[in-house]
Amino acid sequence: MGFNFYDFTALTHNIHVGLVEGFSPFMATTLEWVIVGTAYLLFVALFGLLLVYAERKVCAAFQQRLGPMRVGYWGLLQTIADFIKLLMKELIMPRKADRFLYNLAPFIVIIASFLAIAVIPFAPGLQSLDFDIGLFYLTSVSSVGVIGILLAGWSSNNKYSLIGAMRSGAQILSYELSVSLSLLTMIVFAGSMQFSTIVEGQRDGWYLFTGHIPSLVAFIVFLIAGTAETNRGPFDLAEAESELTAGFHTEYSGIKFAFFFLAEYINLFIISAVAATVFLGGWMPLHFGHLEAFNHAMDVIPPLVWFFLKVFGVIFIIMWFKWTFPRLRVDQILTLEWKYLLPINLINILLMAFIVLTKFHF
Amino acid sequence: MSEIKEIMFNSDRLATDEYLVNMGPQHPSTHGVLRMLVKLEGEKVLNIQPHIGYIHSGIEKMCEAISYPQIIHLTDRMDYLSAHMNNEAVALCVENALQVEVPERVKYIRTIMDELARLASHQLWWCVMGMDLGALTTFFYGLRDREMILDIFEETCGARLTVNYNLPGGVMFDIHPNFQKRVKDFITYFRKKLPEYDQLLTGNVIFRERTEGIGHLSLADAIAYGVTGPSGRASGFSNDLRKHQPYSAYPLVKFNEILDHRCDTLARYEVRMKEMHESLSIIEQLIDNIPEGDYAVKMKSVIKLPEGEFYQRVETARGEFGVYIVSDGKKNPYRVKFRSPGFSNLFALNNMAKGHKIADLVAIMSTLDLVIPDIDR
Amino acid sequence: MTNDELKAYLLDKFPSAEITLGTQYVQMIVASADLHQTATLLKDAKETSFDYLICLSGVDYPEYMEVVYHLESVSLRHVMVLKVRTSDRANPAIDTVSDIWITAKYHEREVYDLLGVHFNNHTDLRRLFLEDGWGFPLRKDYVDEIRIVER
Amino acid sequence: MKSFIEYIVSIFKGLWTLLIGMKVTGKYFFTPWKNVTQQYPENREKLVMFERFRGEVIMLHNENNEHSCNGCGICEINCPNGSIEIISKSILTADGKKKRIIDQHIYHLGMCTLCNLCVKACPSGALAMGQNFEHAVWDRSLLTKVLNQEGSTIAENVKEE
Repeated sequence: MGFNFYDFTALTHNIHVGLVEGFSPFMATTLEWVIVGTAYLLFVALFGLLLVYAERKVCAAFQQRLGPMRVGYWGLLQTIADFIKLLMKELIMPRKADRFLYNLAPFIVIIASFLAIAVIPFAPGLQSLDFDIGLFYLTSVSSVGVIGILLAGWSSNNKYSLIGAMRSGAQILSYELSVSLSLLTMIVFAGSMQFSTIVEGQRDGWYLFTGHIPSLVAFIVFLIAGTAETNRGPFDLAEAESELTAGFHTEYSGIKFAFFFLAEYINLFIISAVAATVFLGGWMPLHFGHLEAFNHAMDVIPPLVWFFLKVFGVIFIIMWFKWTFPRLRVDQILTLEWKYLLPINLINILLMAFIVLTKFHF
Repeated sequence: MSEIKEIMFNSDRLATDEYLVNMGPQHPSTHGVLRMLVKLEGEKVLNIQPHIGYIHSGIEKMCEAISYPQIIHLTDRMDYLSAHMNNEAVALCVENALQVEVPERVKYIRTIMDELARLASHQLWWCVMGMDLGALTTFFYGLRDREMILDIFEETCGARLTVNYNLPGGVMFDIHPNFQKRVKDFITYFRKKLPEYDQLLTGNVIFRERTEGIGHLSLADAIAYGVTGPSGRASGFSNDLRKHQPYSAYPLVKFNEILDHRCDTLARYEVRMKEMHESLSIIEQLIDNIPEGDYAVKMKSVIKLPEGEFYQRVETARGEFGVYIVSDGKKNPYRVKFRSPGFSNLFALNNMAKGHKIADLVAIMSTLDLVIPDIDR
Repeated sequence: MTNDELKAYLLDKFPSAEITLGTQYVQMIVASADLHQTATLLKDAKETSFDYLICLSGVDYPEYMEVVYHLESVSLRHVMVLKVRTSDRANPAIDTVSDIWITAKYHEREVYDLLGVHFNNHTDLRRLFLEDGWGFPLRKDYVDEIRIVER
Repeated sequence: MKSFIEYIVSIFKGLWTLLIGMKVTGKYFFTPWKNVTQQYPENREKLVMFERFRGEVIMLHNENNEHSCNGCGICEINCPNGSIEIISKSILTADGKKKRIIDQHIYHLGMCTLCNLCVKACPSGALAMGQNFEHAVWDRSLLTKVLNQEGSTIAENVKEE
């Protein structure tokens, strides 16, 4: 069972074969589920903590501060300490809250994020679900989270929570459109909804560069809409601190709050990963048409590193948005979507179709 | 429960779609313990009833038991962001009552300190305004620059916020030898930073969308509600006491009263931004010309005001601050009343925010620049 | 108008009022029955046009309760002090001016809260800072053995 | 058509203002050596307060453990909050006369507003403002201090009451 850092196909294949040969088909499938589930759980927990730490450091740097410095070297253990604190906190529930829905809501939110993460291709062979409607599946699954938010806001029996949830509902429903349409533009270009095909298609150049203006426009629109989808500033109306104290999760504490918190960062990762995969070539190294030497040099860097470099790049841009801009108002968010992003997107798709038909692309 | 009844009987009954939300006393954007009972329909604000008194400290009652120099340090704690102007109001009131002429040097020092305090206050307002609108980074940039002014205060007055620098007849200490250099350094530094403020917030398309045409306060309403200071001047209400009833060294300097006739949140924002430039130019005119002399006139150890009533108005960062002293000839005042700018400004909120969204209510409240201890006293 | 002109004008217009020239401002004391009418005239007359109520304060004197109005004209830039006294110290009541200057609505609530002066025709006369049943702390005969420490 | 052009222009203008804003924050992000954070407990050694900084009221003592407070009580009168109490005692001087001197100069830091009026009023310059600002204690009673040190005496050259 050789370990290849450049291609995980063999590794995952060997594990699969080993399981099938050693156990009954039922047991093999179950074990595989357990392994994959544990891997994702670990990844999400660790990456979530890392992202929280990164956000605090990035935010601090934008604001000329140092950020957490006390726990561990340069505050590296700060988020872990915070997480332990959250685990130990008392779970408080408003007296007249809807018990069942109140407890259910955080799980819906976090499960939706988990489902979406399944289709993300981290590296060759490191992808648990690779089927022909990958992008379609992702957009549909990621919008399940809004149900959790709506439930959380409604069941808390708090008006601030309710306003936050309603804002979030309106916002995510509208921006879902833009996310899907900008991805649709790229589907038209790539000719497939399967992630592996999309990544493979960028072997000679990322779609952001090969798709002319329409893919650039789609990328910008996707960044804006994606930021809105994750409820992050400047679109953080659902939890607008200065208006609604904490929005839909005002009444949550302890580990349930941690779920919302974690889900927000996983969603941030998913949006960035999709942006990286569809527009920036996923794990594919940076290649330029015929510069063979350059392409080979780029191939030395493992795909997993490429993937995370791109993801962090996109995450950084989204954080940059958050720490620079004032928040939009609820009606302006809808105006931005329906009056600006939607028409731009529709025109963009037409342009893209035209480009694909005339074979004008590189 | 009584609160709900009150709303039911005082305004129209709640319709089916309407609901009440308590904003405060613990709310991030009320900047203190102010409670507003907001009647909403969806996101639309229908009616606002401010409830104050959570930090009412009875300063007026306390003043009746202490002597005039001691009153000054209590005024620090009202509008803590314009502490120096409040101090000066009491000091001027006592000096006028006793017909004491303070040295020129004191007038210069007081005026420079006034403008520094105004700058510091406006800086804090700017960063909080950004924060209320969701741009958290502005908060740190504003505080970073405000630190320089607070250092100037600390070096000369000994305290950063509650300076207590004025005494009847002068100031507590002479200016520190480093004072002029520090102030000049600050002016050159801050002149460079102000364009950055504009780039970050003023020009930003989201910011302009959020503020333009929001929170209209007509000139007639501004006068009727007594909305003074930058908030009133943005409605065209010319009320700058530095111009109309000049005190200290204000008659000696050239500056413009910033007026705006657009009456909205953006106007109130821009008036304050322009006032920062004016303040810088006022300090620049004075800082090199501070005359030599005493920093205080010798007053009696026990100051007794003649029998009568005395009123002194000064312009603080928030508007008109008035001190009304009734004296019966003893060393303690018979009655002291402070006319605080925030008190009058707050109650115009309902008029301004009606019909706008919750987010606008936060923005409007931010441009009124309320300091709650100033309202409650 | 200068203070002297203002005084002359007021003497002419309000012969029944007690008008003096203080150290700073012209001061006019009116009977509590005339207050509302006088205030309306002061605001509406072109010569005076006192449209800005700077400050409204209550003062508790040994024999009477006084409410002091500091008025300014925004267009003419003169300031005067209007005073009204009521000899009933236990249950003082005077007319409201909140229909003339809106800001008086809240200043009057403050005076009511702290001094117990009742303002007739006020639309919303509730306590502003304190709880119901607190007493009127700015009155000179107010006692509070717990919170006030005499030195 | 005109409104359409305006629409397009507004998009680009809006994006441009957003980019300008990002330029400002980006500038600070990429110049991290300009950070303004001070690591407080670590920099305690280097931390020097301004000489006029008002941290607490102290009584000045010289190297012979002498102070110049004659217990006149002017600071007590001038204090707006009653945070100074002066307890004096009678002693017999060398030439057999009875004399009142200060026993304890009690200072309630918890009530003090650091207004500097006592220091300003002191006729013999016995009081001053100290620069210590770390006053946190677990027990409130520790905030009540006796300013004249144990066994200290009044300096020779101080004017008698």
